[in-house]
Amino acid sequence: MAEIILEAKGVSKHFGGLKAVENVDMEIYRGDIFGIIGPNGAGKTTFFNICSGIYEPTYGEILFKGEPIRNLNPEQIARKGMARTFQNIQLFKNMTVFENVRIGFHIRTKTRMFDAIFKNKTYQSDEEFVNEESMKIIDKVGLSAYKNTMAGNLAYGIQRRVEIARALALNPDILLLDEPAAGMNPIETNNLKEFIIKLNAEGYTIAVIEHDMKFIMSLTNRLLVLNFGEKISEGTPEIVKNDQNVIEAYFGKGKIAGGENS
Amino acid sequence: MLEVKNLIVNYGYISALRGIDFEVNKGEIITLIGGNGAGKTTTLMSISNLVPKTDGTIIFEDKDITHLPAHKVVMQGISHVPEGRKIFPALSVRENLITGTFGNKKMTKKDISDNLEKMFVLFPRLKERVNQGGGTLSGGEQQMLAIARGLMMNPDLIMLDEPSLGLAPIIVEEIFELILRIKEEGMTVLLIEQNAAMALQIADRGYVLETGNIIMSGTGKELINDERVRRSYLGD
Amino acid sequence: SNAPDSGGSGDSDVYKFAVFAPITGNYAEYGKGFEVATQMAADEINAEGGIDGKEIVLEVFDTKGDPKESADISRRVTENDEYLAVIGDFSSSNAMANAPILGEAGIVQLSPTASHTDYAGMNEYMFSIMGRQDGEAPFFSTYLLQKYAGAEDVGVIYINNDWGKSAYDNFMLQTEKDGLNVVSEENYVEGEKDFTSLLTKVRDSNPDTLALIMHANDVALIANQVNQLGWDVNLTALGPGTSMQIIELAGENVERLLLSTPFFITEENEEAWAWSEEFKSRAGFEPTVHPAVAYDTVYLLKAAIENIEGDVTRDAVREELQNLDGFVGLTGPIKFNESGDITRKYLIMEIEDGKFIQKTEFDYVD
Amino acid sequence: MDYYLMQLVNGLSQGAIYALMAIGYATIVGVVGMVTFTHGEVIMIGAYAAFYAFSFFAENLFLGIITSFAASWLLGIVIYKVCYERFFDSPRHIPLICTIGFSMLIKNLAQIVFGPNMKAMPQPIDLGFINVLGVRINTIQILIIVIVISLSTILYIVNSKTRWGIQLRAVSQDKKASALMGINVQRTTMIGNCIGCGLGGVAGMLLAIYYQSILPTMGGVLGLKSFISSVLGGLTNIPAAALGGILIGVTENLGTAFLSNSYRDVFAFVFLVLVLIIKPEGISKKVGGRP
Amino acid sequence: MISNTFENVKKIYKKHAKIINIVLIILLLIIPRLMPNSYLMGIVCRILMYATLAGSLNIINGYSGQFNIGHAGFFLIGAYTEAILATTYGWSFWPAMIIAGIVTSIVGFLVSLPTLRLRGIYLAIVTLGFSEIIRIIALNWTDVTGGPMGIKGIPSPELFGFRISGPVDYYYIFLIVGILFLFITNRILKSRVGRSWISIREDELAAKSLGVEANRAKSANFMYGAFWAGIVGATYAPYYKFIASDMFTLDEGFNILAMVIIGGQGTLIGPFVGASIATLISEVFRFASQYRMVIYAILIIVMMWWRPQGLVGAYDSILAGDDKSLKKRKKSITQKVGDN
Ligand SMILES: Nc1ncnc2c1ncn2[C@@H]1O[C@H](COP(=O)(O)OP(=O)(O)OP(=O)(O)O)[C@@H](O)[C@H]1O
Ligand SMILES: Nc1ncnc2c1ncn2[C@@H]1O[C@H](COP(=O)(O)OP(=O)(O)OP(=O)(O)O)[C@@H](O)[C@H]1O
Ligand SMILES: [Mg+2]
Ligand SMILES: [Mg+2]
Repeated sequence: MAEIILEAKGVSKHFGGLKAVENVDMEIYRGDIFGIIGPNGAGKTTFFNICSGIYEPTYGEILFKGEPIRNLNPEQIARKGMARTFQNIQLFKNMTVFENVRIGFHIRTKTRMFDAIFKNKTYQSDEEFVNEESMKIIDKVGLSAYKNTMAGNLAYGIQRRVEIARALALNPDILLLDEPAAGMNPIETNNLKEFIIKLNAEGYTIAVIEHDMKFIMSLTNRLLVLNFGEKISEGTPEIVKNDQNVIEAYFGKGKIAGGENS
Repeated sequence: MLEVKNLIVNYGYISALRGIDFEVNKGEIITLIGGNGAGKTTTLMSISNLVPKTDGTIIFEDKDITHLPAHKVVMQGISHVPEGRKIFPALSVRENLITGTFGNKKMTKKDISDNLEKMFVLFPRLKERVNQGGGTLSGGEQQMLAIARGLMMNPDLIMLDEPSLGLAPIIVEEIFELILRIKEEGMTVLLIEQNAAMALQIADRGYVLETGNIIMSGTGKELINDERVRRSYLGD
Repeated sequence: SNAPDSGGSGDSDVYKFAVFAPITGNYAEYGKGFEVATQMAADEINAEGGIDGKEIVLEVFDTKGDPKESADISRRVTENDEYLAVIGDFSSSNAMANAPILGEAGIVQLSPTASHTDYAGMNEYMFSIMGRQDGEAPFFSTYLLQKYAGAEDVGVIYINNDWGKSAYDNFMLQTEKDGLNVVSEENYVEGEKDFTSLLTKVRDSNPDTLALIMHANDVALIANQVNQLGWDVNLTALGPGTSMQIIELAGENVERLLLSTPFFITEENEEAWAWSEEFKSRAGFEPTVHPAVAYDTVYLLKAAIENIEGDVTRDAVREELQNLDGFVGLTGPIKFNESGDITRKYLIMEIEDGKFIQKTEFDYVD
Repeated sequence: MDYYLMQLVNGLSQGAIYALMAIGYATIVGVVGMVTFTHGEVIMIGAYAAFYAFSFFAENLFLGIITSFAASWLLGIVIYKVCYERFFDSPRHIPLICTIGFSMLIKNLAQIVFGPNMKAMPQPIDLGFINVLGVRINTIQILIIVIVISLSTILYIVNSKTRWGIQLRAVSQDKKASALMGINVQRTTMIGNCIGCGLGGVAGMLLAIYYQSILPTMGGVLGLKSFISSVLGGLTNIPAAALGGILIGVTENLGTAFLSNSYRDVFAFVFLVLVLIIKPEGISKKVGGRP
Repeated sequence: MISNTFENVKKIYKKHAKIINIVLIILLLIIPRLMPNSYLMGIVCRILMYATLAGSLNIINGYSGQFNIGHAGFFLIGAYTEAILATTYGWSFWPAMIIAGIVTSIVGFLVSLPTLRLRGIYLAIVTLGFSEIIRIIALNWTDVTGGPMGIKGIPSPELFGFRISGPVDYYYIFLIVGILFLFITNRILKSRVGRSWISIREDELAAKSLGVEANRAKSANFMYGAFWAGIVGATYAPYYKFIASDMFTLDEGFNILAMVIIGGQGTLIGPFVGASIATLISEVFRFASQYRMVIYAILIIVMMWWRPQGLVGAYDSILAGDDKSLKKRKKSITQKVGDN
């Protein structure tokens, strides 16, 4: 079995009396496309926020590449190789797409004030590297047409892609995506799925939260289901799909929803 | 009921809408579909007069509302559930819901508390969170709150901008059932959905928007069976 | 007829002085006083035929109380031969920022109010007539507090600016010599309105007399607040002079206030009273010491110019100002010492029934 | 010991004055959603309005309250039109600079119109005194304390319990969304701003009576103190802002008592910074966004 | 229309940046020879001084999005450090200036510590408090700062045996400081360091998630801005030869802030334009006597109404990207639809 890249051990997060996440265990293996699903308010985003260091867990421990990261802040965790996108898009709205992506290279470059002032070798090689790589990523995500557009002016669905591009610039070991397909139509969603699969093939481990079942079931190899902060099911899509708990709490049985019968 | 004529909107150099015409009849569910950046959100925003229009007229129940300030548009009985939810972060869930009633001066105290109860039945989640600050809700909870807030004023016309965004399948299902139900109660609905398949299923009529133009229109059935629509928006 | 590079307005038919004053900003009250008082003097002189037949023209420059602006204006004045001398600036900060510039250009800066001990000595072109605090403060300690009022335990409150600080320092030196018992000393930053906690603190040390080293407005505020505290203590003040403003602002609360002053404006003093009335009608408020000294500067310059034999140049003005003898202005006799300051003689005044009453003569010291 | 108690009471009564000003300030920030640097001038105008009312008509406290409230209300309209109305969507520093400019404008105009000198304020009420722990507290101070307590309570109730209060808070948080709810954003903001200004004006009158004097430049320090107080209270929470004012007053007075009056403002600021380090958004409870 | 002029000027500048810069610098170097009037040069000096000062504030407010309204405090520290070193310890100007910059930047670091947790107006009030605290300390710490008497007789700098005194000569010092500031800052802003500041301004959470150490970057930013304020303070002190605490009031801080915003926050050249405009207005309207500040205040407001983004601030940048990319975009959208 592959190496466990991200592991949660009995993680809880309480806001006052509210148990947003309660005693969750999880293992993500290198090379996984790992899905997290669950009803609204189940604690998925909160769980991501704990993994990426924005919140400190009330109880429990997160291990990233075998190291505990409970006391690290978001930037330290990012440096260790974790990148993420946000459910409420957090782009640099007044900067162009190109600039957004360039900032993603922060941890992969070394220029300091001194280097910049004298435009020495470090500076020059850094700039060259950043500019070239940024263009590559923008091409790869299919944003070349928007390269010089202010990110804030883009339509919702395109902003989501910019966020992914920016996260890729970190060249992370694991990429956390929080509802990446929200606001995309089925065709765009499908393109996104293929893109994620391609990334995975390139070696990125990916964890994704999504409510679009068609998307998630065909994309992931393992799933974690949360409800009221607790884990109610886990396993391959097949197992989860047929879990009675999950069906009741999450899928519903109506004619229209579920996305599987359009 | 609502008539949009030759609506043109420009953002600086970008023309987001290039002269669209459409109408919504009383009691209908109308849906606007189109890809990212087609101008759907812009259409709703310009009906609410939150973006400046370059040209065009908007008539609601025989009244020209093109140049009414945003809050007066609401007073006409048009409720708008915006993209990005726009919850008041430092108001509690209950207070957020109450802000939804400011647009209807005729509501009595009792109407308001009745409506509150209704919303809590519809979204039990909100009831559990009733005193929590709007800003700390989860994405989906905020979406529910935004929809509920839009319904609080008993509008004649409700404009929903991607109501299913970020909602769990079971809730999405409920939302669509809800839309059908409020239609039966006599409300008119103008709906934007990425999930065009579902939207067209419940819609009476639909318009297809592409780069700021309406390129097609028809009943929900017609559109759902149209080859081009299927290919471009339903992903079959 | 005079050399062009020596400056001055010998060949024009007016004598032009630049008046530097804070017309806007937080010191506008004083700036306005400067403007009105100097213009009063100029009008009077011109009405009587000017200086040797030439009119006096004043040009007022607003410095906003900002040394940077003041310095820039000084340069402007140095660039223009028309100005014979500078009257002002109000604050020591400004006057001292100007000193190197005006000194280098050889123009007199005659400040009515700058009382920083170092100011006038900065170069030979700098003059001040406020009276140095190594004159008034010792007088205040020895004669007003000790000899006249018989104070034993004194609480001192002073305003923490250049003037207040140097007055306070000189005062404290003298109290030590005099053996006066200073039981507490407190200061405050300009602009302070609430003195209750400070007064409570001073009261805790049980002084019989308060020595207030500050301007008229603050004396009034403190007197009012002393009254509100229900505190029975003798008040004495160094600084405000016989300003009606105090009585107007504090009314009964300043009854029996003792103060030292180099001159006074009261109804008995007819000439000064007429001046004061005229000032009030022009400015719209009661004069303090500041406009009175500003008024004198114009007459000082007049006297100096009248003494010049030969061409009226900037340098000649300096020379004659320095050597001027026997000048008596509204604010008393003025004679400059080596460094360009003056040492004044002082009187003791008391407020009785809402009026200033002179209590001692100039020879009280002897 | 008595002495320190006395200073504490001094601090409380001076704090009450800060609190009074901070209430108006917090009201403004609470609805406009932007800070203002004109509050000092609003206070000053209120004081002058009352001054002229007393001088020309009658030395009647009630008259003074009405005039100062009305004058500052009117000024509030101008401030709203000049500094806020067109900048709702702009970055915050722009209205901020406008308020700084406007404050400069009012202050300088006041010096020209009212004269630059300090004037004695008429005393419309006979001062009576009561003794608290050896400190004489006079009628005006009592009046101020009563007004502070009742205004905080009333405004708190209005703000947190009534529809109108919800409307005010909604407007301060998101103007676009408020418009979508059918709230007349412009009018609500303007009225909210005017109420805050009106309260500031009344505070100005009471202050002038208390200090028995007025001056066109009196606003500078006062505006700053009201700003500090309401920041300490979390900017928009009215009772907390009032409490902030009282804390600042007490800090200053105890600082003077224990150390030196020279560092009076330093005490206030250091106290504020310490509080902010512990509670970065002031002493009131805050609900806000989340990632 | 005027807005368009600004845009056009900017375009032309971008095209021939090198040549224009060289011509500009030569022009600037010979200005004092062209108008050796010490009054005019005095004003030019004041403009240059404020320009760099406003520029240094712009580093903090405009680029990292922190909100400092107490910049006068840093200015004070620079000026006092130089003055104390030069008068009490007899240091020569040049090392004293560098030390002043360093001391100020250390203070900047200390100020940045509490502000790391704070945002927006809460941060602003801490900087405001700092500015007042520093001023009151300067006013009361008589032994070192001269207290209310200030420090006088600050010696003029010397260079190769020349005494640099008077605006015509001193101009060069202000000019060189200004040019150095622009040159170095420009390089920093165009590097990883500058980008990290800007990213914090735009969205701190996102920046952190990308590995930008926000706290360190914010402190560094504060230190860098403070450093230049210190340098300007240090050049200011011997220029006026006398300093006192009342030269560094909150109003002075507001004044600097106004210059930044009038000129255009977040642009390199904005503060220079703002400083020129503000200084010139207050100089030109001197004839208006007591109405001068009224006019000045009105003009500030008018400018905010007219160009809220600042005189050289980017025009409608929030609304639209540049038109070239738009054309490309349209094409690609049509292509995409066609492909389907
Ligand atoms: N800062 C907070 N304070 C109080 N409650 C919070 C806070 N953050 C989250 N919660 C609550 O915790 C619960 C979990 O929120 P979370 O955002 O993790 O849900 P989610 O699973 O991502 O839901 P969704 O699918 O709707 O995005 C929600 O009920 C939310 O209201
Ligand atoms: N504030 C703005 N400034 C400039 N351009 C804008 C702005 N808002 C929207 N646009 C542009 O206008 C066009 C229409 O945008 P709109 O948001 O209406 O699209 P949409 O159909 O709602 O897309 P989505 O489905 O992604 O929400 C897009 O090209 C978008 O980039
Ligand atoms: Mg979520
Ligand atoms: Mg949209």
